[in-house]
Amino acid sequence: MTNYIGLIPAIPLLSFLIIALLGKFIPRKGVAILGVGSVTLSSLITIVTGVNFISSHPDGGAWISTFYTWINAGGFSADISFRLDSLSLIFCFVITFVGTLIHLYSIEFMKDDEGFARFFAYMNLFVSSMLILVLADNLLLLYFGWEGVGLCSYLLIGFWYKDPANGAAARKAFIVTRIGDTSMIIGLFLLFVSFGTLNIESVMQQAPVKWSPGAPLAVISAILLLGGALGKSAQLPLQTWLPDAMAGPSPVSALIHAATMVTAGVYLIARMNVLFTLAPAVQTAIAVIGAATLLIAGFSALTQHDLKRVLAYSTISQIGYMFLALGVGAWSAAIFHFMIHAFFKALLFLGAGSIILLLHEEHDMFKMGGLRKKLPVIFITFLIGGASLSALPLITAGFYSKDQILWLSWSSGMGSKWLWLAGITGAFITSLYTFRMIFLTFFGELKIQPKHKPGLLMTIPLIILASLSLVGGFIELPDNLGPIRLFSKLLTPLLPAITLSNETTPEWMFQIISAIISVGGIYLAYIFFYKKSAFSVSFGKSRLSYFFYKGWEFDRLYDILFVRPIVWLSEINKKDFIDKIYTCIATATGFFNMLLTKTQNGKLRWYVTVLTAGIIVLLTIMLIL
Amino acid sequence: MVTISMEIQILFAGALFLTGLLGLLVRRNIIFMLLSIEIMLNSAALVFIIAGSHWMQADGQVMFIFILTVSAAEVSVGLALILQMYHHYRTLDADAINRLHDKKENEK
Amino acid sequence: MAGGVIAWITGKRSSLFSRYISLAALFIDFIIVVFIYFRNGINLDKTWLIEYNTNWIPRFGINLHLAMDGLSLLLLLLTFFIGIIAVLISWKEIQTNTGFFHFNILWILSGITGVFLSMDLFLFYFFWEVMLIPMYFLIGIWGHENRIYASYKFFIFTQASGLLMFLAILGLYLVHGNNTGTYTFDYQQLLVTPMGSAMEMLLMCGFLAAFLVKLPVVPFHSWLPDAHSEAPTAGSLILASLMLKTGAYGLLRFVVPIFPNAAASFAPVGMALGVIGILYGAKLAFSQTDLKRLVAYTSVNHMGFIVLGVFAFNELAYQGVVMQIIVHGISTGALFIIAGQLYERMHTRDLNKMGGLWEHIPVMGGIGLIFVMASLGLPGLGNFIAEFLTLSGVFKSSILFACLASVGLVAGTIYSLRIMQKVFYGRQNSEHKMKDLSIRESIALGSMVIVIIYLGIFPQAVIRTAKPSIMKILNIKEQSFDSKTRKVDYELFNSVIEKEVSKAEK
Amino acid sequence: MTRLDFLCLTPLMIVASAPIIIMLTITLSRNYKVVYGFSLFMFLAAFLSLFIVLPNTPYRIAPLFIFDNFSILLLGAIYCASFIITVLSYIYLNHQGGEREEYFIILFVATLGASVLVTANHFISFFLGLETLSISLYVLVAYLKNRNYCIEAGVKFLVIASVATAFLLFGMGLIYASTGTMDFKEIGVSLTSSGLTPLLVAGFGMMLVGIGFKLALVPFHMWTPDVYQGAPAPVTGFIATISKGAVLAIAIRFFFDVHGYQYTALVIIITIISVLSMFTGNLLALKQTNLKRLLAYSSIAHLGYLLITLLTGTSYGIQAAVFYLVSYMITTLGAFGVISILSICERDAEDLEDLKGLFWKNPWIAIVMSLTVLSLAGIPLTAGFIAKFYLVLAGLKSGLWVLAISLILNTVISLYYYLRVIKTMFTVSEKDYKLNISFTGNLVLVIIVIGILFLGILPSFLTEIISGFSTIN
Repeated sequence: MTNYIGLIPAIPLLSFLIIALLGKFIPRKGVAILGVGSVTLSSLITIVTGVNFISSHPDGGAWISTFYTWINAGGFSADISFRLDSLSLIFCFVITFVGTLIHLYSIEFMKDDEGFARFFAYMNLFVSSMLILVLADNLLLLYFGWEGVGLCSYLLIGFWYKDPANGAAARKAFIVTRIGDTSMIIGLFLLFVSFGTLNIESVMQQAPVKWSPGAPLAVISAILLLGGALGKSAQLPLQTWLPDAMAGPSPVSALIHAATMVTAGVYLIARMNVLFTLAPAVQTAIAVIGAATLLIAGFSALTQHDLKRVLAYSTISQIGYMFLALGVGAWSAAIFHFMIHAFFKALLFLGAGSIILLLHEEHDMFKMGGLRKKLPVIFITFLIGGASLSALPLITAGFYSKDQILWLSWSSGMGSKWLWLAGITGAFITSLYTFRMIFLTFFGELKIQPKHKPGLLMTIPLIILASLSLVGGFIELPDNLGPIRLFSKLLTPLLPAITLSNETTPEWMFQIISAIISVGGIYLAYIFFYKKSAFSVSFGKSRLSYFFYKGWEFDRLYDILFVRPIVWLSEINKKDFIDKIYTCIATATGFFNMLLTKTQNGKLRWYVTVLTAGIIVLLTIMLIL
Repeated sequence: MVTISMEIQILFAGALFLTGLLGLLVRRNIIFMLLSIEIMLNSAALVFIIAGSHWMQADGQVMFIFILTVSAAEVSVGLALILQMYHHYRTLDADAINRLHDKKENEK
Repeated sequence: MAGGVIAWITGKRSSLFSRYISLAALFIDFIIVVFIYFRNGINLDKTWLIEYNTNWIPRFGINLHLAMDGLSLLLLLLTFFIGIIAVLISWKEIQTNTGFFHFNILWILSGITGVFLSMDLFLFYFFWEVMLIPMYFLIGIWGHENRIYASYKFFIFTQASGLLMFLAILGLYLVHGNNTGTYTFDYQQLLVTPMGSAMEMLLMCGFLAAFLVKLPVVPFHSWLPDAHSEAPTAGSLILASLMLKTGAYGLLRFVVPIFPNAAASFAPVGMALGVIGILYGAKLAFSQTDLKRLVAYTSVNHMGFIVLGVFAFNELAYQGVVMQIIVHGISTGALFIIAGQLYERMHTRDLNKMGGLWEHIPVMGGIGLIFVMASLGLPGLGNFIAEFLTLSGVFKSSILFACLASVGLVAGTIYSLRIMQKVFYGRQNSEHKMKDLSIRESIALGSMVIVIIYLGIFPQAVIRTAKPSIMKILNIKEQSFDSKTRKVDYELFNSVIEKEVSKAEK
Repeated sequence: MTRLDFLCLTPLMIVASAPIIIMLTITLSRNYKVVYGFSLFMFLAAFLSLFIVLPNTPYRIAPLFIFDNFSILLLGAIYCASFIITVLSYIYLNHQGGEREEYFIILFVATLGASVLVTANHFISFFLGLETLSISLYVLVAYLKNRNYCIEAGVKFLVIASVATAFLLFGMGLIYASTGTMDFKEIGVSLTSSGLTPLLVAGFGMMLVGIGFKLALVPFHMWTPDVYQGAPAPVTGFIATISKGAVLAIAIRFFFDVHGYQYTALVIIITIISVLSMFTGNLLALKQTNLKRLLAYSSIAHLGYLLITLLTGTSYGIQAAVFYLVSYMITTLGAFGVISILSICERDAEDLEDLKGLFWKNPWIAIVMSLTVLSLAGIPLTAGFIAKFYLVLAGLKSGLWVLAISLILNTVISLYYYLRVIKTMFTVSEKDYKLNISFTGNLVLVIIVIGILFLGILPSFLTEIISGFSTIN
C-alpha cells in the first residue's frame, strides 16, 4: 500500500519527462492526454490512498515509504522517502484535485499557444515538485520540492518569454522567494547542527526535549524557517513578487499563485508546528505579519485596475488570514482555510482567465462591464467564488473557514482583540473589493464584446470548483450550527488542538458581526461601484489610492534600498579593480625596461664610463664593509 | 739606496692606471683609446714587478713578460680592427660607431 | 598501470586523424578508469587502489610515485569525461591545425591526470607545470581576439604562483631532510614532517599561493576571466572543469594534511577569502556583458565554496568540496560549451546582442536552463548537493561564514537568471537564422545533463567513493590538531546567545 | 716534466696542435671541407683523450695546471660544445664567401684558451687562458669583415675587454703584492691568516671587474647585447657557452680555493651583483625584438642565477653549477643553432620577425626553438627546469633565501619575453621559408633536442656523473 505514495509525485514527473524530451514528436492531443491524464491518475491514487488511510488509521498516524538513501555523509543522512499523514493528505488532495481541474481547463485555454507542450511539461513538473514538497519526510527533500516549485513558478511566469516584462517578473519572483529560501536553508543548517538530522519526525521529537520554550536557538531557527515561508507565501515583507507574477498564463496563476505553491509557507509552518510552539515570540510575529499583510494587500486590491492583480492581492491577503490563524495556534483552521481558499481562488482565477481570454487579452476591469448576460456561466461561478471569498454567511464555504479564524484570533490563548480587529477590517475590505470587481466586470454596460462562449473544458472545472466553494465548508461547522468536525478530527493527532483563553465570548456574536461586515461590504461596493458614488470616483483619483494601487510602494522602497545599490555596485568596478593592481605591476616593469633600454645606447665610451662607475661603487661598498 | 715602501710604489702604479683610465674616458679617437689601454695594462704589469721584487720572487717578472706579449697581440688585433673600422666608417671617432644599440620605443 | 595510462596518452602525438585518435585515447582511458571504479566499488578502504612506485632521480630522493585513491579516482573520471566532451565540441570549431590542437589537449589532460595521481611532490610539481604550456598554446593560438594578452596573463599568473609552491616544496624537502635525515619528495614521508609553526606557515603559504591562484580566489583571480573568455571552447571547458580543480585537489591533498596546524590557524582567513570569492565573484558576474566572462566569474563564485569548505575541516564540508569539484566541472563546463556554441552561431559573446533565442533553439535553451539552474544550486541537480554539504559543514565550524556564503546563493540566483533572461528570453535582437544542436553537440551536452541530474539524485555514488580519502585527510588533521585550543563555533555561538538573552531578561 | 704530465696535457696539446696543422694545410691547399672534417676529428680526439686523463685525477702540474674531476668534466662539456659549434659554423659559413678556413684556426685557439682557463689554478695560467680566449674572440667576432656590425662589435668588445683585463691584472697584482703568491690555494691559506686587508679588497674588487665583464654581470654587462648582435651567430654561441662556461669555472675554482664565501664583504657584493644581474637582464629583455640581443639579456640573467652557486660554498653548489652550465650550454647552443641555420648570406636571422609563423612552415625547427626557449625559461620536461631546481635547492640548502626568491621572481618576469618568442613562432604569417637543412644540421638539432629532453626527464644520468665529479682539488 505504502508504495503507492511514491507514485503520486512520480506519475506527473514521468509525464513531464516524456513531454519535455519528446514534446516535439507528440501531437497536441497526446500532450494533453499525457499532461492531464497523469495528474488525474495521481489524484485518483491520492483519493484511493486517502480513503485507505483514513479507514485504516496507521500507527503513528503516518505511512512512510522509503526508496533509497539520498545523501549519507559525515553524520548527515537524508533519504528519498515520503511520508503520508493527514496533513500531507489534505495538501495532496488539493494539489492533485484542483490540479486536475486546472489542467483540464488549460487544454482549452492554451489550445492556440505555440508552447502547448512546454506548458504541460512545466505544469506536470510543478505538480510533481509540489507533491514532493508536501510528502517529503525530511526537510532536505522538502527543500528539494520547495525549490522545484520555485523553478516551475519562474518558468511559468516567464512562459511568454518574448515579452521582457514577463521575464523580469519571473526573475523577480524567483529572486525574492530565493531570499526567503536562503534564510530557510540556514535554518536547516541550524536544525541539522542542533539535532544531527533533518528528518521531520525526529526533529519534532527532539526539539521539545532539547529546547525549552523560548530557547534562543528555537527562536532563531523558527525565524529562519519563517523567512522561507514568508518568501514563498508572499507575506510581508516579501510579498512584492506575487502581483507581478500574474504575467503568467491564468491557469498558472490559479494553480501556483493561488491554490498551491503560495501556501507552501503555510504548510511548512504547520508541519513544523512543534518548533513554532517552542518559539511563542515568533508565533506572535506570524500572527502580526499575517494581520498586517491581509490589511495591506486588501487595501491594494481595492484600487487595482487589472482583474488578475486584484486577485493576486486578494491571495496575499487570504494567505495573511492563514498566517494569522497559524500565529494564534489555530493550526487546523489555517489548513481548512487553505483548502477552501484553494477552491474559490482557483475558481476566481480561472474565471478571470476566461474573461481575459475572451475579451482579447484585456486586463483592465474599467474597460469591462455587462458581461453578466453574455457569459452567464462564468458570471454565476464567479459570483459564487466571490461570495465565498467575501465569506457570505451560511451558504458559502469561505464563511465557515474565515469565521473560524476570526473567532479564534480573538478567543485563542494567543489571540488578541487587535488581531481580531485587523481580521474583521480585512473581511470588510475583502467583500468590498470582491464586489467592486464583480460589479465592474459583470454589471454596467457592455464595453467589449467577448469572442465566443467558453467551451465545455473551461466551464466544467468552473462548475465543479464553484460547487466545492459552496459545500466545501460543511465538513467543518462551528459548534453552534451543528458540530461537524470532520476536518479538524482528521488533523487532530498531528496538529495540536487550540487552547482557548479563559474568558470566551460566545461564538455566535462573532458570526453575526462578520456576517454583517461581509454583507455591509457588498452593499458599500454596490453603492460605490454600481451606483458610482462621487466618493468612489474622487477616491480613485486620490494620492492615497495611487499609493494603495502601487502596493504601498513596496516596490519603490525595495528599488531604492536594494535594487539600485546592487545595480550601482555592478556598474562601478565593472572591470574589476583588482586587475588594475596587476596591470600596474606590468606597467612598472615596462617602465623599468624603458629606463634600462636607454642605457644601452651603443656608445662605446658610455659603456666604459658605466663600467668604471660600477667598479668605483663596488669598491666603495666593499671597502666600507 | 733608498727603499721605498711597497704601498707607495703601488700607489704610483695606481696613479698610472688611473691616468690610462682617464685617457680612455676622455679621448674619442679610437687609437688614443687603445694607447690608454696599453698604459693601464702596463701599470698592472708594473704592480707585478713591484710585488715580485718585494717578495724576492721571479714570478712577477714572468708575469710581466707574459703581459707584454699578450698586450702586443692584443694591440695588433686591435689595430687590424681599427683599420677595418676606418675602412667601413671613414672615421676614428669612437662615438661614431653606434649602430648596435637598443631600439627606442618609438623607433619600432 | 595508471602510469602506463599516462605514458600512453602522452604518446599520442598529433596526426591528421587526431580527432579520432584523441577521442579513442580518451575513451579508452575513461573505460579503464570506469573499470577501476567498478572493480574497487566494494572495498574502498584500502590506502591506495592502485600504486606505482619507482626511482626517478634517486639523487634527490625523487620517485616516480603514482597512486590512486577514491578522490583521485573521481577526479580522473571527471578528467576523462570532460576530455571526451572537449574533443567532441571542438570537432567543428577548430579547423586549423587540428593535429596540434589535439596534441595540446591530450597533453593538458595527461598533465592533469598526473597531478591527480602523483604521490611525489616533485612529480606533482612537474605535472603541475606540464599542463601550463599546452594550455598557453590553446589559448594563444585558437583563442578569440584578445588571446595573446590572455594567454600571457594566464601563464604568468599560474607560473609565478607555481614557482612559489616550488620554493615551498623545496623548503619542505629540506626541512624534512634536516630533521629526519632522509631527503625525499615522497608524499607519505613528507606528511609527517616535523616543523616549527613559523616554518609551517611559511611553507604552507607557498603551497597556498599556487592553489589559490589556480582556483582562483579573490584577489588572485584576475587571470581567469581573460583566459576563459579568450580561450576556445574546449580550452575554457578544460580550464574551468579540470584545471581549476587541480587547485582544489591540491588544497585537500597537500595543504591540509601536510600543514595541519598552519592550515587551522589560516582557516579564518581562508574562509573569509572563500566568502569574498563567493560574493565578489557573483557581483562581477552580474556586471558582465560578455557571456564567457560572466561564466568565468561564476567560477570564481563557485570556487569560493570550495575554499570555504576546505577550511571547515569536517567530513561534511569535504564531501561537499569533492562534490563541488565534480559538479562545477560539469555545470560550468556546460555553460562554456553553450557560450561557445552560441558564438559559433552568432559570432558574438555580447549578451546585449542576444535575446529571444529560445524560439530558434529550444533544445539548447532547455539545456541551458538546466545548467543555469545548476549554477544557482537548484535541488535535484548535483550543485545543490555540493553547496548544501559544504555549507552545512561550514555551518558546523563557522556560522558567520556559512550565513554570508548563503547570501551568495541569492547573488548566484541573480546572475544566473540574468543569463537565461538575456540569452534565451526576451525579444530577438538579431536576424540570425540558427540551427539547434547537432547530434554531436546533443550527445556532449546531453551526457552532461544526465550526469548532473544523476549526481543530484544519487550523490552517494560520489560520496561513498570519496569517503575513505576524506577520512584519511581528516584523521591526519585531527591527530596533530590540538582540539582544546578551539571551541566548536556552534557551542560558542549558543553560549553567547544564551548569555545575551539572560542579560536581557534581567 | 714527467710522462704523466704529458699524458695529462694531451687534450690541450691536441687542441693546440690543430691550428698549427690547419695552418700548414692551408698553405698547401685551401679546402674548406677538409679543414672542417679535420676540425671535427680533432675535437673528437680531444674529447676522447680526456678518458686517458681520467684515471689519473686529481693530478697537478705544478704550478700552473690542475686536472681534477671538475676540470675534466668541464673540458668534456667544452669540447662537445666546440664540436657542435664547428658544425654550426660550417653550415653558417657555407652561405658566406671568402676565406673561411682561418675561422677554424681561431676557433681552436679560443677553445685552447678556454681549456687552459678550466684547468688553471694559478694567476699566470688564468691570465694566459683568458687572453688567449679573448684575443681570438675579438677576431672571431669581427670575422665577417664585410659586415659593419661585425667590425663594430669587434672594436667594442676589444676595447671593453681590454679595460676589463687591465682591471683584472691590476687586481691580481694587488693580491700578489699582498700575499706573495699567485697560486689559488696558497692565496687562500694566506688569506685565512691575514684576513681581508684593504689592499686585498681592492684586488678582489678589481678582479671582479675582469670576471664580471666576461660573465656579463651587471654593471659590466653593457657590451653583451651589442657584441651578441654584431657577431656571427655561431660565434655568439661560442661566447655564450664556452667562453662564459670557462670563465665561470675558473671563477668558481678561485672563489672556492680562497674560501671567498667566508668573507661578508665578498658575499654581499656578489649577492648584489647577482640580484642586479637577474633583474637588469630580464627587464632589458622584456620588450626586446632582436632575438640575439634578447638572448644576450637572458644570458645576463642566467649568469646572475649561476652566481648563487658561488655563495653556496658546498660541493652541492658546484654540482648545481655544473649541471646548470651543461644544460645552459645545450640550450643556448640550440637557440644559436637555430639562428645559424635560419641565417642567410647578408644577415643573421636575428629579428623576432624572422621567426614569425615558423611553426606552421617548418614545425621541426620551431619545436627545437620552442624547446630551447622553454628550457631557458625553466619549464618542466626540459633541462632548464631541472637545472633551476638543482640551483634553487643548492641555494636553499645554504640558506640563500633572498637569492632564491629573487630567482623565482625573475623567472616570472622572464616568462614574458620567452613566451613572446614562442608566440611569434606560432603567429600565422605569409612568410615563406625555403630551407634546406643539411643532414648534419638536423643531426645537431636532434642531439640538442634529445639532450634537453633527456636532461629534463631523466636527469639522474647526469646528476650521478656530476656528483661523482664535482670535487675541486
